[in-house]
Amino acid sequence: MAKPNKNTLLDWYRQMVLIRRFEERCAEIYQQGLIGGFLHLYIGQEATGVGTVAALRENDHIITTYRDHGIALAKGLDPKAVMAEMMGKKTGVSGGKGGSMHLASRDHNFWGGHAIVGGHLPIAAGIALKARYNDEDEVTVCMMGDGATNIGYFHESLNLSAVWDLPVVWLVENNQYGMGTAVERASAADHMVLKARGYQNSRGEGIKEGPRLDGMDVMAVYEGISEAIDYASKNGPILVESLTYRLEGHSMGDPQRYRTKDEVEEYSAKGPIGRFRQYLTENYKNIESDLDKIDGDAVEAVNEAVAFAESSPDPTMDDLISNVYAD
Amino acid sequence: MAKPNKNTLLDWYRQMVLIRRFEERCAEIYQQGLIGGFLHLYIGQEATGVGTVAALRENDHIITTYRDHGIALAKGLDPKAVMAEMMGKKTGVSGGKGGSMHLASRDHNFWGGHAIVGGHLPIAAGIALKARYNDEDEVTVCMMGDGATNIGYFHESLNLSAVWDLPVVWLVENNQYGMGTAVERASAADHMVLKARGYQNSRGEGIKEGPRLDGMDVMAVYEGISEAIDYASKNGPILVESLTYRLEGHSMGDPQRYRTKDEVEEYSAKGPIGRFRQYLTENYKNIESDLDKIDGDAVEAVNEAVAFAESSPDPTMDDLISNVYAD
Amino acid sequence: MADRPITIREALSSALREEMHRDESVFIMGEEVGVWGGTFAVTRGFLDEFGEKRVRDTPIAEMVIAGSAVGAAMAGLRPVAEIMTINFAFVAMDAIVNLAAKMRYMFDGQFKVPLVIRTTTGGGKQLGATHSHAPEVIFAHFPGLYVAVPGTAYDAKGMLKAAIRDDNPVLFVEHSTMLQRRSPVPADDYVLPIGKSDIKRKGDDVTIVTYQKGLEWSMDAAEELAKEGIEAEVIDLRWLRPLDLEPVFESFKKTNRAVVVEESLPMFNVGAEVAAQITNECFDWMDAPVQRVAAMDIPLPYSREIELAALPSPAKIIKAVKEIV
Amino acid sequence: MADRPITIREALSSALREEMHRDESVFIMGEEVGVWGGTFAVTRGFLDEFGEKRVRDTPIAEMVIAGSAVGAAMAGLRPVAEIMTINFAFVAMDAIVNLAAKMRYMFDGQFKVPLVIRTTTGGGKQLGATHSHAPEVIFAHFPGLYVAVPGTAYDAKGMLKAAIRDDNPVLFVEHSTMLQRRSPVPADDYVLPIGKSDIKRKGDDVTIVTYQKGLEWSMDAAEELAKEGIEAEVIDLRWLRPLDLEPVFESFKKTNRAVVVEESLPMFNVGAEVAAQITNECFDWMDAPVQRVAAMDIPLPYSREIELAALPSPAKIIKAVKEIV
Ligand SMILES: Cc1ncc(C[n+]2csc(CCOP(=O)(O)OP(=O)(O)O)c2C)c(N)n1
Ligand SMILES: Cc1ncc(C[n+]2csc(CCOP(=O)(O)OP(=O)(O)O)c2C)c(N)n1
Ligand SMILES: [Mg+2]
Ligand SMILES: [Mg+2]
Repeated sequence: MAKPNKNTLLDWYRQMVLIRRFEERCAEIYQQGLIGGFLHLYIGQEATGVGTVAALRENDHIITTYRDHGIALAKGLDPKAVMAEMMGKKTGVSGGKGGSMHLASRDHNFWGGHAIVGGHLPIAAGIALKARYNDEDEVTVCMMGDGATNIGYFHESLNLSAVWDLPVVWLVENNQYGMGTAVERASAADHMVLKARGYQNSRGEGIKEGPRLDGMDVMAVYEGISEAIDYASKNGPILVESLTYRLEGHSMGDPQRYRTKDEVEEYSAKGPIGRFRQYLTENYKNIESDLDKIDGDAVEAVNEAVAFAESSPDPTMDDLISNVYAD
Repeated sequence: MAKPNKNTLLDWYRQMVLIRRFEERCAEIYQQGLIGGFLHLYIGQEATGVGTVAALRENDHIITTYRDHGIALAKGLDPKAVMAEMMGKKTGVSGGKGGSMHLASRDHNFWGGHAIVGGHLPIAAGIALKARYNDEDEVTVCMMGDGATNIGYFHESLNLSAVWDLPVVWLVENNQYGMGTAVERASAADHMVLKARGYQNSRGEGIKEGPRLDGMDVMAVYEGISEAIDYASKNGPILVESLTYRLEGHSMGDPQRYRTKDEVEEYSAKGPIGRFRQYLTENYKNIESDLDKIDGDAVEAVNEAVAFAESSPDPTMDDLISNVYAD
Repeated sequence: MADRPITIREALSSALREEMHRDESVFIMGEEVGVWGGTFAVTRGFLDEFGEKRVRDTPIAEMVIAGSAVGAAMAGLRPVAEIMTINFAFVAMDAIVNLAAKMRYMFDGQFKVPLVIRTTTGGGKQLGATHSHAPEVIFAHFPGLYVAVPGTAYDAKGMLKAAIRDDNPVLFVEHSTMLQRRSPVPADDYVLPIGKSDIKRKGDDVTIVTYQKGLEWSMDAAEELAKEGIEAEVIDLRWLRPLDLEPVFESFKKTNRAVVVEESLPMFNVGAEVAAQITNECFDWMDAPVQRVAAMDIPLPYSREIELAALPSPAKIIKAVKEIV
Repeated sequence: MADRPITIREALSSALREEMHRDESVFIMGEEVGVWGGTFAVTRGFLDEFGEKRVRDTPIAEMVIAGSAVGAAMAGLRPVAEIMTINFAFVAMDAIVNLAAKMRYMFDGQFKVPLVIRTTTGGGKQLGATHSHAPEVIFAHFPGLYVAVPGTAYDAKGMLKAAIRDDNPVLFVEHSTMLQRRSPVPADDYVLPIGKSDIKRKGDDVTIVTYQKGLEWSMDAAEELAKEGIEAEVIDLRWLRPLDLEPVFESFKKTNRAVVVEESLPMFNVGAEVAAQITNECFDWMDAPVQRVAAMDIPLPYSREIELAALPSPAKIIKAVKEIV
């Protein structure tokens, strides 16, 4: 694991701010009807996405849920093409056919954006199987929500990854709720990493019980995931948890009856971006102007993305019927 | 838990011998074409079934897999009606519509005989939910094979039982293979009870990790399951394992390429019936004649069962279309 | 008391509420049914009214939601289990097809399964391919199950009550884009029969057979057609199983032409079955083959205009009608 | 080399073996495919021949069998995943319908899914309600997937090779009671086109449209009918998706009558679709409505005689033919 230098840290800051500004704008234009379907914001969870993506080695793979904007942007997908996808434009990363929940870029080893809870876990196992099959040192990081750990897909995928010794980092992004259901109301295990214990044999082999990372601290996430990737590359599957918090509703229009304003505010004060900014200003002299520039650039980039998306064409009737099958 | 007296022990012996003779005969008449479909023998595993059923309290429930003859007979279903079901007769316990894999008797709180691996686990959870809902002290014992612990149903059912605190004894009958697949080739956890650990919280609450019972010893099973039922009744779900061995093929016609003759013979020598007989003769004077009589009676009962079944009528065209729906 | 227009959502809520008051063994389980109040707000307030015992939030675990509801039903309760959307019913397909639908037959009547699985169907909401199904028809393929597809508030309430009171498993499909639709509903308790279709509009020129979202499109199309002097008889199937085609045959013998309209995919769908049966029963009355209007044969895309283009519409129905009238 | 009669089992085995030799990225995964040699002995000897890397036993976990095969296919391998019987495909329904079939479209062609899911279908083996389905049709409902239903050794081999070489997900359905059927197969490599039906018997009096087990029943029925001077043309669909009805329409325009025969349940099935399409395309050539022969509308029971009574048979086909000829 390379220790991040100042430029790297600034880049993480840039990514986190970009994600935040991008999503705030998404929320706005969703209200205006420019984005349709469901919109699941990542606000509050940016440190997990950015720290995780930063930890990926060149040929590693990442796959996640419908709460995917942060991963897409951190992975370096063009915000223009991401925004265009949000707006259902032909220039979108998935040609306007996927939408907010189905961002992906094969070229970036970013395998999507999947909206059936747990459905992408076996996909991750399959990608990892390819690496094992071809004897390639590629780790697949599979992100999922806390709620997803209760579905059958989780069990079958984790077990298979142990039995076949697949290089996967199973990363539970524990934002404390699955929709309106608090973790302990849905899951026997309150700490997600405890679930690794069901996939270990009497000699302690199997899925490694990884750390519970502070998901509000991008550096902690980076370190923890870097180590996990290293572990997976050398030893096989590992289960890691990132403790975070979703500051917005589950998706747009969530009445949020399941939690108090106080709770949200408390976490809001501990938000990953402010915290990281403070760390940077405390540790690097005169960094403020860099940070301010990044802040400004992010707004700029989002403006450009929106302008690009707005002026992009819609998919055509030809697009409607293309790519059902490969020819 | 009541300590079993001599009569009780003799009754267990009777049940085990009855099951063995019954199934040996089934294997014979299967070859003659009198039984159709799949036939999964319980031979070698009788101690688990008999000990478990003996531990049930009056209003407790039991449900199992397609390997269900032993449970049916131990539960006191009439061997005649069981054999008639095997032969697809109208007088069978399921009217000839279920067959070997789908024995059941609602009157006995024996909920079947289920052939989709793992499919009956949520059923067990539902039966236990009824008890919880109505505040009744009824425990549901759900038997399953080692192979079944790897399917999604297992995960979802065990988790729900913990979250809803359902009175279930999850009993894995570990006969060391799922069809031809040895436990460790399919399951990350080699000891089935270890799987409970994935359903416990950081305070150790959740599914209780129960014992690994000697499934070749009917008394050990009786004790272990009695305690487990007591636990479940007072505290909630518990996972228990019974270590046993399937002396015959997975079902009729299994070429058994996955194990050696030696292995089978070794276990055969440790078989549950011979071992229990030896225990009884060593501990009770002059019991031989009782045992011999039981042996003879079992053959008799099986003969009667076959005769009854053979002379029973087939289901009619009216039966064919009845009970698709309740009216 | 006079009938009062209420929404389908209200109709569903009141059916559930009334049945829960009537029968202690009726309870609700599913994702977000409790604290959240139901993803589509159908069970809002229920947790407070009935408590945690009877309004049970579940993990995201459709196999055990459906499967444990089957077990609870076998054991004597009357669960109303919710699968948030029918897209997630594929995960529970085995529990629905192999557990719910077979349990009674396989054990020759020893068990009954008084179970309702409520779910929501439909595309057209820009949710992308995995979240935009209207695949009721594949569930209706299997005997042992009933499949309800109400299209009005009145039907929704009376059919849901029927489903809850019946001793068989019912897949009760609600359309997620129609919950705000209003129609008059009696204040008094009423229960509709299971497996009865309903003539929603009288007409002599063509028979339109449809259900749910198709009903809406068809009624709109019928209004348009009427302006041109074509009077369509619109028959709402209401249930895909049992499938009641008697009124369809009767209507066809009068109109001699039919169009089947559904939101489902175009192959192996409801239209195929209805067309085949009409042809069989009414061959001598046929002036033209039965036309079928359904979604295009593709997964649904996210982008709004093309998604809508892939779905049926009043215009497509009108076109189909005009091809045979 | 001359064609040589081999069994469907041998045809499948040799197709798999040849494709695995041809392409390193082809591998097999599923329950009991390795040590056991395949539940139906199709992969017997494969583990020794190809090793554990390419012949992979899995846990009993159909969701991840199908789902991880999708992932491996997306990533560049060519998995042949086995779901032991189609009865267990319900457990994997989401993986098949939402993962395999949608992955390409939803991301607008970024991924391809060169995946074959082999499975076995069919009742009539006294396995009871949960284990006796022939529900191919519900999978064929969904675009994005191909569904193969071969009925002869020749077809099985050529179609399986086609499925393995194609870049799309194929549900490859074999009939568990037909594996011993023999027909002549060339020794040389051959690949059949995807989505082409095949005329298995020529005749001028009636068109029988069918597949798989239905093919067997239909050929038997046709022989009987021929004795009475009725010559049936038997068309084997071979694929339910893509569904190739051109030869059916052509045949119908000659015979003016058709019967669709399938093992599937009677409602919302293949017969419905074929009948509807024939009526639509060949209305002016119709002498009688298309007849449908399928299983009875019940779960299948265990007991032998009543189970067989519930299934189609040559006698039922003959009866259906005679109703319209
Ligand atoms: C199989 C399935 N069931 C239900 C849903 C509906 N659903 C979408 S997101 C969600 C909550 C997931 O919670 P969690 O896994 O914690 O992820 P988070 O949204 O918190 O990131 C639910 C229930 C779904 N998409 N798929
Ligand atoms: C969902 C599902 N997948 C596969 C099968 C086929 N099958 C029947 S029994 C069996 C092995 C089960 O092994 P285990 O759970 O250990 O039980 P045992 O047979 O050893 O008693 C398999 C794979 C099935 N019935 N259901
Ligand atoms: Mg969450
Ligand atoms: Mg076993």
